[in-house]
Amino acid sequence: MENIYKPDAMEVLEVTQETADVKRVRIWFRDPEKAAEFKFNIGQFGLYSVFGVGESTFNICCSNSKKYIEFCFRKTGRVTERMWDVEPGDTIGFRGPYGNSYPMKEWEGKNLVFVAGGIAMPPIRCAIQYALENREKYGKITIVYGARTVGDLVCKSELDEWAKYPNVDVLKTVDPGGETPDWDGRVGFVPTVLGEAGVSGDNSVALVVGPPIMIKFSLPVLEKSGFSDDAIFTSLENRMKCGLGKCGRCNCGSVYVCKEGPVFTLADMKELPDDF
Amino acid sequence: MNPETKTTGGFEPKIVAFVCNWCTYLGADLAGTNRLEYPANVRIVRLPCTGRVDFNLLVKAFEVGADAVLVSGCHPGDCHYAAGNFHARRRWGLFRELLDTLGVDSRRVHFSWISAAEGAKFQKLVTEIVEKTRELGPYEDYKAIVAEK
Amino acid sequence: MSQVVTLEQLKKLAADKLSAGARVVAPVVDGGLVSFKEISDAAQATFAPQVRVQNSIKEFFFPKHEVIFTFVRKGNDVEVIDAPDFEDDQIIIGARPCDAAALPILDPLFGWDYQDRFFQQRRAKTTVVTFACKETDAHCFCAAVDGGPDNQAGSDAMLFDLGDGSFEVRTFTDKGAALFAGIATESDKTGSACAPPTCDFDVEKVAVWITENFGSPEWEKLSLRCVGCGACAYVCPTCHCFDIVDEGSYSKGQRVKNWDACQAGMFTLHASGHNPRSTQGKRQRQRLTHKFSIYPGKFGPYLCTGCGNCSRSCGASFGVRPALETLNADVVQNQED
Amino acid sequence: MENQLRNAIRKLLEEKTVDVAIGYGRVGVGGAVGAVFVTDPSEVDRLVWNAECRQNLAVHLSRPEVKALGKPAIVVKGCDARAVVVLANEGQIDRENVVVVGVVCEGIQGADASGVATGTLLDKCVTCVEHAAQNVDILIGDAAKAAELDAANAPNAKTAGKQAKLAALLQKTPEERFQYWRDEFSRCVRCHACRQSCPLCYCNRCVADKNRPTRIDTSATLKGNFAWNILRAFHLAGRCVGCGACSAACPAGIDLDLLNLTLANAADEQFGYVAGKELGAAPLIGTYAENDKEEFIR
Repeated sequence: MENIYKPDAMEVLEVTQETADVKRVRIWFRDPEKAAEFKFNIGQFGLYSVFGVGESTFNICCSNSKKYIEFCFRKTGRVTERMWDVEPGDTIGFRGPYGNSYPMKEWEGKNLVFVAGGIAMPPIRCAIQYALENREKYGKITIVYGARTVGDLVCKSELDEWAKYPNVDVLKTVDPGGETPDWDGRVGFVPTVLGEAGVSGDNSVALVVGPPIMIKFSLPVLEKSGFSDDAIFTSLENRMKCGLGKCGRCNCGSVYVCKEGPVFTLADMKELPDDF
Repeated sequence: MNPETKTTGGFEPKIVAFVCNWCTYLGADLAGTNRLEYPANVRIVRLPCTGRVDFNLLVKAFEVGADAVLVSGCHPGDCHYAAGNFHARRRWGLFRELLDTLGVDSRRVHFSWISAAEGAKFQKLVTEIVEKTRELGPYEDYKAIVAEK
Repeated sequence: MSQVVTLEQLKKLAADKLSAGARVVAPVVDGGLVSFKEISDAAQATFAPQVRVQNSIKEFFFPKHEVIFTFVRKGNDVEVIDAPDFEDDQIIIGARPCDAAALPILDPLFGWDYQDRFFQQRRAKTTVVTFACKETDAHCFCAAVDGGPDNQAGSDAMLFDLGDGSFEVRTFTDKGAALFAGIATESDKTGSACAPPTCDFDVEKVAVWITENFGSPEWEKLSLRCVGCGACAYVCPTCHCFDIVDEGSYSKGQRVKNWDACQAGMFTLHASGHNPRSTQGKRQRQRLTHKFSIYPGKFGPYLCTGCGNCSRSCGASFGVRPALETLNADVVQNQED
Repeated sequence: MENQLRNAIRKLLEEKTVDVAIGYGRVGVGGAVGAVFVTDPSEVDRLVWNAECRQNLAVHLSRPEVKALGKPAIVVKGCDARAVVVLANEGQIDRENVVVVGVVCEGIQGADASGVATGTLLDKCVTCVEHAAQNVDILIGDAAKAAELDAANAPNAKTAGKQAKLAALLQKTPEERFQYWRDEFSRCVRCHACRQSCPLCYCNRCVADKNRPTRIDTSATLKGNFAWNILRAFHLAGRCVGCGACSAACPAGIDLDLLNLTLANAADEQFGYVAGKELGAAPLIGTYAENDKEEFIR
């Protein structure tokens, strides 16, 4: 019988330092058979491990058209501290994909509004990549991304690439005081910039991921622009150990973030008890 | 596996010595520069001061396979940090009693004061501890609890 | 006609199974302490109905510590070596009905969509023989949560103490029947269990309150005396939360699954420092909500067999029964008044 | 005495000297005694005092949920009172900001596995010479009676009860002792109930919960269990007041306080130090004397 807790050995293909404490790692299966079988949906997550140190949960932050998967992490704990030192050629563990995903299919034909703050860009990046790879299937794409300072923005170079696509608006911003002399983006908080973006809820969906305070102030802006609760999506995180709906950590009331999440609509969220 | 194991074929005790940077470590160093030979069974862990030697390290040493441990630092009054060894002394006095109640073999836990000038004392003590531990044999009791799943 | 075995036959059964290489688990009495333990000699066991046991039989299906896999680093690569399958036969003789009842409750959790082979293999290889209870104590409340002193759930066979050194055997499954085939003899004696424990609260009503009052200040009030020790979860036959940790070194080691408890402050602590369950009230709420709302909502049964282990082992005179009683008295009754 | 206690607490609450009184009440299964938190003077009748008041309530003084209720009054027995003293000496509570209500305790009864009182005194009570709680703000009960009981126990204080159990253990060979603890610790499930119930294990994050690096294995293996129980006991060296809350909380029935007793005896014999005896005393570990014994050091 299969061991659901046993990760696959993955080769580290590429490591990109995004900020002073955030790295993006590209990995792929060492076992070609596993590689051939592997599929995931946009928005799902995995458990990544440094053997001998432990496991951590991160979203798969690239689109699913590639022969690799990517994840981003911030150096904050036992596992990520050790993960910081991995180099191309090293082996790390991966199991997944787990959880639900963004309804990319349902979103076809709609305008997409992506709102992200700080380290929360990666869980949105996979959807942006996917939408841009399938550019003809989606309407106007608006990306509002902000961080405390210029140095805290992740995927910085990609922002400019994305802006080159037709009918894509990229509004990058940093909090007041976080700008540098050569900063070519905006200065202001994400909700403010979102308000200035002039998005409309008409035939649109929004995906908002970021710190609670950013989400809190972005929601009224979206609501004012005509987004219904069903059209606003987010991706939650909670401490997880198994990712399989067993270990008992990640639930908000009766909802297991690892199984029924991590993707929730605002309508779902309003039903959730305050346990996250 | 250390080379002695191959040459003697018999049991070679592993001794972990937690020593302070300022006295015993220099004492051991002096033993070396004076060509005073002592058994290679001792693994030295250098710490700033015996006051820094957390008792948990002794437990850890047994967990990883030590057959005996030695904690050694400056003579009373000689501490580089004025009183680290005084604090250590008080703790050890109590810790030994706990180990005794637990039935941890007290013949495998050693304490000493060895100054930077006492290379010969270091040589003599380490040799004695190694010989004594060799007689006691491997610390099977502790190895057994580590091995048990 | 009933089937009967003598105590001597039971001891011999245990001895025979041991010599056949099976693992045998039975109650072991040491002074005032009764534990379910794997025995190496039938003489170690006390084959008699027990009420107050310090552990539950959970650990023989879901051990307190289990290696999931080992690994060895080889250059840049890592070889991951799967844990061995559980292949031994295991016989538990003398569980309480409330211990055994936890097994079918836990089945869906470990076999929800992802199949936890560690639990399932043990479950498949184990035969559970229970003793029908001869007494209850003030902590027992099995009858309130769909159980009882002769509840069959999870038992392959049940023994009824006849008081004369023999037991009536009732078998409920093929495994149970196979175990006693050729041993039990026909008799006209029949045994019976004691009367079910009494409870003056309606679990269903309390469960409704629990489901509907997530935000109630009552939770903090209820939980003030809880020191968050988590002993309740460790002795509980149904609590199944676990931790996954790596042990060993960077070059060689193992990943293990260890029991954990939702009452520990660290349980849900994020790396960022944020903790969704930051107070004991929230943690007790999680425990009771999980048992009486979340789990039944997902899988049907309450995550509780009414065994009373939690309140027996609680240093603060707390536990599920007192919690349900308090909620019943303080809020459910008030609602009705 | 129970009425005296209630009246004293009522007065404290009515006069707003304290915001909450931490005392004993019948809260558990079948009226088992546990902690109650009385904030309203009209509810003081929930408080009880009897021979089943086993728990050491001082553990609640450092809990954030209880601190949030405001300035506390706390009901303590003689043994518990010493825990309050240690908390004050270690800067964990502002002694001026806690009203300590001591009781004269004539001994606490043991309980069987169902929590029913056995009628025999707990081991710790047999050697108790602090029937009247010391260093308290208010003492409830007959101090003369307490002195009588103290005098009766004094001759056996070092030999009876738990001391006798420890002595019996120390009679065995080291190998037998090791085997004894091996058997005991094999039942340990690492719930850390011993730590949580201990009034003096107040660290925000215990070393057992630290994982950068992992100091001791979190697994409930013999290796991890030995490391944990050694660590727990020794972190209480010169601090443990012998209330027995750890042993009482242990779901696996391990006699943890034997380890603490060993250390308490050693503190007394080697340094003449009794934890929690004196308000303002310096901690045993954390101070030293130049002539501390060192015959074991070579």
